[in-house]
Amino acid sequence: MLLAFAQTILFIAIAPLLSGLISKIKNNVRMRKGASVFQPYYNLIKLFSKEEVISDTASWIFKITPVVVFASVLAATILISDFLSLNSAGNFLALIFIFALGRFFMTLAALDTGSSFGGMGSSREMFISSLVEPVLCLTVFAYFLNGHALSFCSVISAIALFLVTLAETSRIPVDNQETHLELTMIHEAMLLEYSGKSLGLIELSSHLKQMILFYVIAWIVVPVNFSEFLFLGHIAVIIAIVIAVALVEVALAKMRLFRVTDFLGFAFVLGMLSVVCGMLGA
Amino acid sequence: MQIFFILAIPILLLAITWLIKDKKILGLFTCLAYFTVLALSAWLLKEVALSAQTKSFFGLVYLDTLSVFFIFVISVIALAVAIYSVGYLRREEEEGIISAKKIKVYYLLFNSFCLSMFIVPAVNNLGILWVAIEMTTLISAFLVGFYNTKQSVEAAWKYIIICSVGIIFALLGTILFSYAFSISGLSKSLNWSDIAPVAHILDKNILKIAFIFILVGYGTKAGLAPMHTWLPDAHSQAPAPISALLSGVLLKTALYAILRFGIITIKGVGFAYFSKLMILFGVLSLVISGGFILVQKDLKRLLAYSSI
Amino acid sequence: MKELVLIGILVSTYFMVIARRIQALIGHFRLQSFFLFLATVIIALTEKGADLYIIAGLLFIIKVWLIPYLLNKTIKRIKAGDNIGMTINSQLSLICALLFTFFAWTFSRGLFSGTSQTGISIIAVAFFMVMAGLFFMVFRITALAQVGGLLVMENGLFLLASTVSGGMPFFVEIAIFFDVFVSVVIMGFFVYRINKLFTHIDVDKLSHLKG
Amino acid sequence: MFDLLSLFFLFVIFIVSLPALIYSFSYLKGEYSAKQIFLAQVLLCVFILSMALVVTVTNLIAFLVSWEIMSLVSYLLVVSDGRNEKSVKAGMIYIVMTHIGTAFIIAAFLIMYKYANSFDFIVIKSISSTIPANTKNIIFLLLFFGFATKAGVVPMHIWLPYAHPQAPSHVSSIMSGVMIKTAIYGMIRFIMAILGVTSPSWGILIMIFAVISCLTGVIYALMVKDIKQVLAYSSIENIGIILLGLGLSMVFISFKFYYLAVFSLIASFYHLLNHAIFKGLLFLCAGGVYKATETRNIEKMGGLIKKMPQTALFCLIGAMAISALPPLNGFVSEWMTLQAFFLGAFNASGTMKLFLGICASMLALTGGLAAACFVRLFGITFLAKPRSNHANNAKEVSFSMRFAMFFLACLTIVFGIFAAKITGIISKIAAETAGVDATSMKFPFDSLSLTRGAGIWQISVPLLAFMLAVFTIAGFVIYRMFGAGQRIYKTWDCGYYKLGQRNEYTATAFSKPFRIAFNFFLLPYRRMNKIRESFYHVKTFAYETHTVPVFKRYIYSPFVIWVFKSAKFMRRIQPGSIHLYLGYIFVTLLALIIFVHKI
Repeated sequence: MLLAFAQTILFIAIAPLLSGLISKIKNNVRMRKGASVFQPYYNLIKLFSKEEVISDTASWIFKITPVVVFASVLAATILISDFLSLNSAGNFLALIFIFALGRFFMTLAALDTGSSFGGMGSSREMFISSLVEPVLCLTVFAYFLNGHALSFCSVISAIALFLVTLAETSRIPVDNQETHLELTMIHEAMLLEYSGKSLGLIELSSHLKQMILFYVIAWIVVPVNFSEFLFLGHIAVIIAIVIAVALVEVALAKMRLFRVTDFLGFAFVLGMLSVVCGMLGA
Repeated sequence: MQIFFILAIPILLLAITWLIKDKKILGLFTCLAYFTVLALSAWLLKEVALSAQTKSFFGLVYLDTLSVFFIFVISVIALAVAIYSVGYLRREEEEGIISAKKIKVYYLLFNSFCLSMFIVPAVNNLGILWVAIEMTTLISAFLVGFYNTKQSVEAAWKYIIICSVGIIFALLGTILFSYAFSISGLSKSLNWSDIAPVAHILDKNILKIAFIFILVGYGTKAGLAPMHTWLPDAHSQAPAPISALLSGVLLKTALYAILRFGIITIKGVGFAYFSKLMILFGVLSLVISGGFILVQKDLKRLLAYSSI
Repeated sequence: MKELVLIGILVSTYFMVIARRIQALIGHFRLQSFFLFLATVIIALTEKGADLYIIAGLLFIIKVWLIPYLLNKTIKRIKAGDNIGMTINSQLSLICALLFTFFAWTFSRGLFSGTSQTGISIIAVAFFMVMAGLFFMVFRITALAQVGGLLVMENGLFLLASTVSGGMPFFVEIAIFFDVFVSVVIMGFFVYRINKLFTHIDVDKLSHLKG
Repeated sequence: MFDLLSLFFLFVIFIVSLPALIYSFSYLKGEYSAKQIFLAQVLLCVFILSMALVVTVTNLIAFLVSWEIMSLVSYLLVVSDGRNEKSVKAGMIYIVMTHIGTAFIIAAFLIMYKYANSFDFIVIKSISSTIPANTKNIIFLLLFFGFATKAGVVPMHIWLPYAHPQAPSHVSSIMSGVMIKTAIYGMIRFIMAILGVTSPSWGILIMIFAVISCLTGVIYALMVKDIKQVLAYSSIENIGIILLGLGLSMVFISFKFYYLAVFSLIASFYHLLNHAIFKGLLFLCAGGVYKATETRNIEKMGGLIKKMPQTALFCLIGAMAISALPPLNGFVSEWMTLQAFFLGAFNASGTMKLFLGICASMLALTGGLAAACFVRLFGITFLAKPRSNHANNAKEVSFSMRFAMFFLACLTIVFGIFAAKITGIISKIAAETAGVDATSMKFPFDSLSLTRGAGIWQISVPLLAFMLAVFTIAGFVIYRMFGAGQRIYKTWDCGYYKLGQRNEYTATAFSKPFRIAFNFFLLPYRRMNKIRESFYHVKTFAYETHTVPVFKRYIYSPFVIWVFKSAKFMRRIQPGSIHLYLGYIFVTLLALIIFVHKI
């Protein structure tokens, strides 16, 4: 129990570091110095000390959403920690549903303020997440079929999951994190109305969510249990994923929203492929 | 014994309508008469149906549960129509559609129509059965043509021609039946009570052909599908109470005749033959009338097709 | 002797089929009924049944004298022209009649294989008369032709009844005669009414009730 | 017959009817006269009674009679406010479709009667093994299509989105909460209990129809603007999920994996129970909103959460439950159905694995779309600024309506958290219907997740709920500790113009990405015209879009037109010429004589 608790604290600590690392690598690749790796931490600290502005049309849902999102992400970290390990299908599935809870409240809060940015962000977020769910389910299916061994099937499901994480954590090909141009932002549009500590909480949860997804990919690829202290393999895979994400962000441009269906369709086909391999015992 | 009163009352009514001038008393009298007829037939039904014994009086009248049931049905509808036509005729007269004299003609025809319909289930001899059905057709032809408009005369003409052709085929069937009965060596008689118990020894081939003629003949009267063409015209042009009586009871009496011959054919040729023919005509009637009902605008024609 | 009468009936029916005027139709009907009367008399002689004589006499009174008289009276009264209105010209209807005879003959030979040769031919003629009656009703336009058709079918049946089972029970025969007479009277009445309302008696114009 | 299956369905019927009855007292008070209210109440009681009868009766004839009463009474309830023409049309479609369904059922009963020549369930059950295989398939197909029409499975779902919105809300909550379930009861009773499942093809057929109805239901739910039609379409989707579980258990029974069959049956029953509860709740909330704003079009509503806080809360709980969010009951049953798929795939052979995989992913897709649909429904109706003055001066509904909603909301939470004990009871029911003795089987109720590796803690609903509660409090504490106070100000309007309620996202806008993504199925129609003052200035801009009702347009309308055309063609049989009529008689006579020896 205690180990699991220590893990969650560790995850919370490392999560912002990952995003900082990704932006650092991106800037280096673009031959720019860029902000320091710990920039996300500074942002969070600043946000938690600032005053919060709440719109008059917002209802109590707007106020409780940051808390609910944070709670759901924390529950997810507990889920993937050693306390409830991932190798049972129930836990893996519960992960998908917990993310759905966080997203549900986030989209409601976006609609609550009555601005068209919020509406646009929530509609697109729901659109993408509903296309993501089958792929997630397929990867869980393949993983569960294939068992906890490194094989061709688990590699393909890891790639499918990687594409899905790009969509989930609003990375470049699907959605641009940094921009505030209303046409391109999805995840950002929902947070637009937030400020101060609620924005801080939500930023922290999105970092954490990103961390969890990277860890899940690592979990599928490296078939070792967290507690055997061989999790160095996990860290290596996570760093590889970070580099991969940064490179993807630099190389590709944001796709038109309705090309995302083909992008996630491709991920779905990969998932199917992994299920077929799992079935044939490859 | 009650059967004589049931038959006597309409004859009595015929005489009365000839004498009485005043419409109200006439209407009252008819309703009372048919009420007693209903009571008598109910009593007869109880007596014959429950005790399941057949009554036959000197060879001519033969009553078993089937015919008593039909008599009861006819008397119920006849009473209802009698009551209804009192008010109906008064309204018609007020609107000047028919003259006072016409009401007397109406009652004459109505009573003779009911008389002939009562005879059909009562009679034992198949020839007389044919004659009774022929009588119902002729009288109801007048009733259909009661309003003397172009449409009603046309409907009456079609009714009388098609039904007469049908009934002639029925007569042909009856003759074939009697032929089959006579060549089987027994005495020459057309009484149903003689033919029915001995039906199994009759020649199968002739029975089959004979039953086809009966089915087509009385089927025209009963409005079975390909021969139903007169029914919508006759029912839509006849006055309302009469078309109620027509489609309510007249079709059933024709069916009664088919049933009578059907029993003989079942004993003679076996059940499969009878049931296949019935199913064939039944399905045909359903399909054709179903099609018409969907697109029918005229209410009375709709009801006529639904009775098919 | 019986064959001669039979041929007479057959020929009179052919005459009726090719008749163009109603007067001719009724005349031939009268001839046919007369031959029928002769046939019943012959059967009465062979069967020695007293009631057959009465039936023959009744047949003579009703079918040879009374009904034709009535029809002629209605024709005079309705003054609707004498043409019978043929949808099929007489040559073609004659061919149809021949076809019907052949069909009736094969049918009765198939069905009544038991009886004697003359019996079969009588039954064949009876069936032919029934079909000819139906032919009149389907392919002739005036209402009176239809009444004629009915009467021919009636005669056919009477012939069939008297030869096949030695005649129906006496009481039934009388009832059928009376019935035929009443139906002719009623049809005459309706023809008169149609003529008054429609000023013509062409049945195929009577088609307002559709669908 | 009071075996467990009937008792379970009786429980489902009464658990939804009770709050609906309470709800109806104040709901009808408004626009109906006293006499009409009394009549509506009587009809409601007869309706509930007939449903109870359908579920407990043991004889085919009695089943048909109560089935007919149920359909007719529900027809009367649908057309109860006969004033507007739409409800009469909806009633007409409803009555025609139900009777087509009943015709199929009667045909199946007749065939069963032929073999058993008795109407009693037990006798039919005893001889069901003697029925030859292909007749059994025919009976199955007839029964399935008959009950599927009533349950609203996709090709025959056409009446549901018309009938439910027209009925008064408490009636449509019972109808879509419970009446559809009686059709599912029929399927279970006749196909599983009496006929006995022999070939896996039955289960696969049901699952295919279930997946199609899931997807179609949820996509149309996203497109429709009328609040009750959204709920009606989502009932089609949930029926799909229930049938998915049912089909799965049938497949497992035919493969002789009894453990899995009972597990998926539990999932299907539990989802059936949950759907009855939260769909009833949502319809009652919809009724409350309709009463307050006199309109059912969600684009005219908005900002109701400030005017009707309690109805909004209950509707939120309902929406969370139906989009399967963790602590509530919707999540539990969908989670169990998915797990049933995984376990099935583990045991099943070859292509079956792939098929189960596809079904599981389609189920997940439906879950995602359902979440989107109910975010849209809740967000557009309750949040942001009111879009019409009706919505502006909406008031909270009366106490009895709120109490009914409160009762059902508590049920959703209770059935969510204490899922373990409830599935214990349902496992007995499922075992008995599947005809398997489940005493030997141990379902890990406490953990609700079945794993290969033993000894590792599995997540279970109470544990999950507890964790969420703890972390929410932790989050709240963090939220309270930091920060420098709050300031209330206008929503961000890019700084230069006043943000009105016309800037808000409407329901059609929200569903635009889905309409484009699924345009191969929805065939959206779009028309825009700009009235320009000058080349540069657009005076007015009209935008109109709607999706093509595919089933109605391409299956039902052509069929109806064909029927009427053939009926008109039939009229030519009667052209009025007497010669033709006589010809008919002669031809029938001739035909009969020629074919006499064939008959």
